[in-house]
Amino acid sequence: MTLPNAAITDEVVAEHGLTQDEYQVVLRILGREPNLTELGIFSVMWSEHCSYKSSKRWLKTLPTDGPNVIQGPGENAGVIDIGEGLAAVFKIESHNHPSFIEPYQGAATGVGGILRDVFTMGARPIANLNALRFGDPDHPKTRHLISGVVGGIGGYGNCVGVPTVAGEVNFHPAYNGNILVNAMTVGLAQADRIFYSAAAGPGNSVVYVGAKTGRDGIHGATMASKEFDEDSEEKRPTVQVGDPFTEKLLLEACLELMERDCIVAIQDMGAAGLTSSSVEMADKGGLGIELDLDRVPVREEGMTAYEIMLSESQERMLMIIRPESADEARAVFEKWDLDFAVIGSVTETGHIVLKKDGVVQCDIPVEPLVGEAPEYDRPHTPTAPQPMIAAADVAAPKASLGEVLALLMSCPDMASRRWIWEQYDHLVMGDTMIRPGADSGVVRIRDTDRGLAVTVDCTPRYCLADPKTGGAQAVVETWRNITATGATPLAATNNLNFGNPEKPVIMGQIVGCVTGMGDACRALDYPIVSGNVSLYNETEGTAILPTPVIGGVGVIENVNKLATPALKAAGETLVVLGQ
Amino acid sequence: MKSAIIVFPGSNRDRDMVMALRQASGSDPAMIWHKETEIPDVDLIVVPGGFSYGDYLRAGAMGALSPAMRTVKERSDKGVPVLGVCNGFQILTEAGMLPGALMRNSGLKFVCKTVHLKVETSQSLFTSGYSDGQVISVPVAHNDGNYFADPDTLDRLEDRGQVAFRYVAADGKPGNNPNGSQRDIAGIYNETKTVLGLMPHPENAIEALHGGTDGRGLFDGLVKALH
Amino acid sequence: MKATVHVTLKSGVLDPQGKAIGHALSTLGFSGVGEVRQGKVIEISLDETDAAKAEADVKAMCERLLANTVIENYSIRIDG
Amino acid sequence: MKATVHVTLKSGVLDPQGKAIGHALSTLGFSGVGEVRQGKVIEISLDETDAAKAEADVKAMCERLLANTVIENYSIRIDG
Ligand SMILES: Nc1ncnc2c1ncn2[C@@H]1O[C@H](COP(=O)(O)OP(=O)(O)O)[C@@H](O)[C@H]1O
Repeated sequence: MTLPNAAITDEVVAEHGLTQDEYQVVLRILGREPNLTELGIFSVMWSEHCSYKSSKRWLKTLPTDGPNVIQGPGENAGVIDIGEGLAAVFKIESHNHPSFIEPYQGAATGVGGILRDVFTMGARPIANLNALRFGDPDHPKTRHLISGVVGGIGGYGNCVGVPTVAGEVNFHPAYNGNILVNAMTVGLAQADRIFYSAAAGPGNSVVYVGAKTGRDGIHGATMASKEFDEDSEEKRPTVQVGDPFTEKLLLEACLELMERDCIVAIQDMGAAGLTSSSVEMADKGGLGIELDLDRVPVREEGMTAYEIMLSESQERMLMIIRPESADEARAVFEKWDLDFAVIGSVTETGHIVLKKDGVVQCDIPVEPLVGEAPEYDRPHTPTAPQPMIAAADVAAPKASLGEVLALLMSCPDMASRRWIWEQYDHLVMGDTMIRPGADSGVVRIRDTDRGLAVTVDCTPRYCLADPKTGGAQAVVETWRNITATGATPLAATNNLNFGNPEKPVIMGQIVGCVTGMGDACRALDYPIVSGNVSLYNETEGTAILPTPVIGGVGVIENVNKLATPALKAAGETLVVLGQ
Repeated sequence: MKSAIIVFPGSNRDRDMVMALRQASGSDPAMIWHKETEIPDVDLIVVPGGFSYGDYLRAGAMGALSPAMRTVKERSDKGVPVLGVCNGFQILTEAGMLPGALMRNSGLKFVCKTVHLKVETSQSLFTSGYSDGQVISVPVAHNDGNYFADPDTLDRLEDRGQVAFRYVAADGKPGNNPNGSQRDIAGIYNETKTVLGLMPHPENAIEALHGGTDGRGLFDGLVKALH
Repeated sequence: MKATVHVTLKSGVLDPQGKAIGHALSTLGFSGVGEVRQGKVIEISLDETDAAKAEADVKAMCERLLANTVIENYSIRIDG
Repeated sequence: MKATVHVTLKSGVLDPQGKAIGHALSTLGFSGVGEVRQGKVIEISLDETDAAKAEADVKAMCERLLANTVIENYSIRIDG
């Protein structure tokens, strides 16, 4: 096999985010030196983002099963049974770093990514949520960031036509250099028509659909990729631009095709693009995949195997279909003016093999590529318990109660978010029964009396003070917010946003929060069915507050019995429940 | 009442419109893909809301050029009523079936909220379910709802009673224009009042659970008028 | 050939985007900024090699799609 | 003086609008249309009478507001 002639020096390995120890494993798996494309693939698959190498050990402790769970973590999204033969499909995902670099596009593509995770599984998205964290409102960047992020979330979701029905926004100086943008989507599917990502049937076709591949967001070695990029006069932006219109077409085309019997498996091309989608599909099916990269629809000329495999272009999907279904499937995608290309086939080799220009450019055994991904038990120091504050030590406010109330209501964390959710189409689809501004958003399930109550919550300062209690509190708050509408909480998703896990203190926060979350979920029979982890949220050594955002979903059998916070008439009795 | 909805790539309130028409008329509208030129014999054609072609270039510009829109124009010329809501209104102006243009909201932000509208007259196919001057509340959800026409056109629209709805405050007085629209215009008719374009979404206010049912008057009125 | 089309709002048509930019520039402390107008520029690669024909084609594109002549003017430049 | 600022997407950055326009032009029957890119043109009236100073000012405006330099390039023309 001819290899692209780039020397794999220690520096190139380091630029791909692999440690020397990790690289030794690569050498052992391959029994030879990788070429640059192969190194790129290992780098992507073994990144924190794809491999969960720091958090996996702790995520395993979460309860993920229960009578309603159809699919727990491990697929594109979690799936739960919501009665009447229907399923809710949902997940939350972060797009923190891209949103800090380019708030509008970063947030927009975050929404695009989570929508794809949900409709890949055969569900029509019916509700979007977002959990946002910004720095000090007076910080010079905050205004620009928040207006961009809110604009991007609205710009994408409104165009695709999915109502954004709930969310939360916090401000704290710890997020000055590191905002958090977590987006959640809830979709609706037939419980017996869920689509999964495991490749099956050697000889079946691997099909690429959606938008073309460009040189978007190719990470990795700036130095190494420079070789492929000599003529580029400007540094390539690492930000992707979202195209919600194409996403809407992709959504409709996929759902249309799913009504027929064509799709064997389907997987969206998320952050790690063609690499993670093809590798994961092969791994889950215990099979191999061979791709001819010359057949990948590209937007730019002269793209290399490395670039095609690592591109983060948006609005793309990978499917496995039976060869005899190809014409039928192609007709659907062409109706929607989308690219459709058979780019390879499922094999029995257990290897991922990539060809370009008639030459094999990559040949990696899939099982160890996934199975031997690093997993760390990083040292963790528990957060020291904080002394209790005695009420008597807190000075009573000097102002009148009315003034205190006004002060509370005008502080950034408490003030009305109406100006935000008015920029989100929260009514499209005509099934929004509780709009933003209440405890949970509620959307009706079309053609039934049922509704889904959805919410996202976290109180980071609690998590900082006491990670375990804070993690539990976030779970419990979603549970309460769902219950308050009259719905029964069924399951949750989570987005773990933390600093650098290589620091024992941060790792201690992760361990504490996850433990607390697990305890609360077990106590409430409220399993975690999906989630996302975003680590290394630090600027100049300062970490964000520990922010394990929980997204909850509950069902109400009769939406006519919904409870809302509005006072209904004068003279009614107010009751306080609980302690 | 038999109806048809034109579906564009990027339409997203087409299904909301189906629900409203089904409730009011008891039958399902025919869904016509924008590439088709055949539209069945119907009493009403609806151009629904959404982001046809992503609202790229100008909202409604590319949708207006669809093959189906040629047929819509022909039918409209023969007197078949046409209703355009939100993106549908934008498409009808871009197609030249209604005067003026819809520009970016003056606040430059997407705006989704419930607004109050004054029904200028009940003397139309579309508003016979309301009374003259009635104030109704229905939601808006748009980026480009800022109605523009030159002053002569605006005067003419007003003189001929072609203004269908205006944004008002809850008490019916001027105010609460959500998008900078000229003369608070939320919806207009063509000269024969057989074509209505409006930015707000009556189809999202037809059941108590929507938080209001003021949108029903439009559909119920149409069903009665076109029976 | 390459065509560059400028689409600008007719004078007399209020330009909310331009106004907002002007306002933002003042807020940022730029003084002496008068009217600001925002328009579009559309660049089109064409197979056509005859400049006159290219211009005629692009004019037709403007009339049919690229500009809304109710509110916008357009101008065309053709480069070899 | 008058400044005209062109803001265009950097090469390689996806331009959904341009793509959709190109597609629409082909559907309308215009043949031989290659890549289409859409950008912005911003016209600014300035009190400044010194061209060099005006250019420097406008450059600052571009960097701070008019262009998103993560994904966009800009160019400035100053007319008397
Ligand atoms: N980013 C957002 N997107 C949509 N809705 C939001 C967003 N932020 C806040 N909201 C809504 O505003 C209301 C108040 O928010 P918040 O104060 O965080 O609520 P709570 O503390 O009760 O969970 C909630 O109904 C919430 O859903």
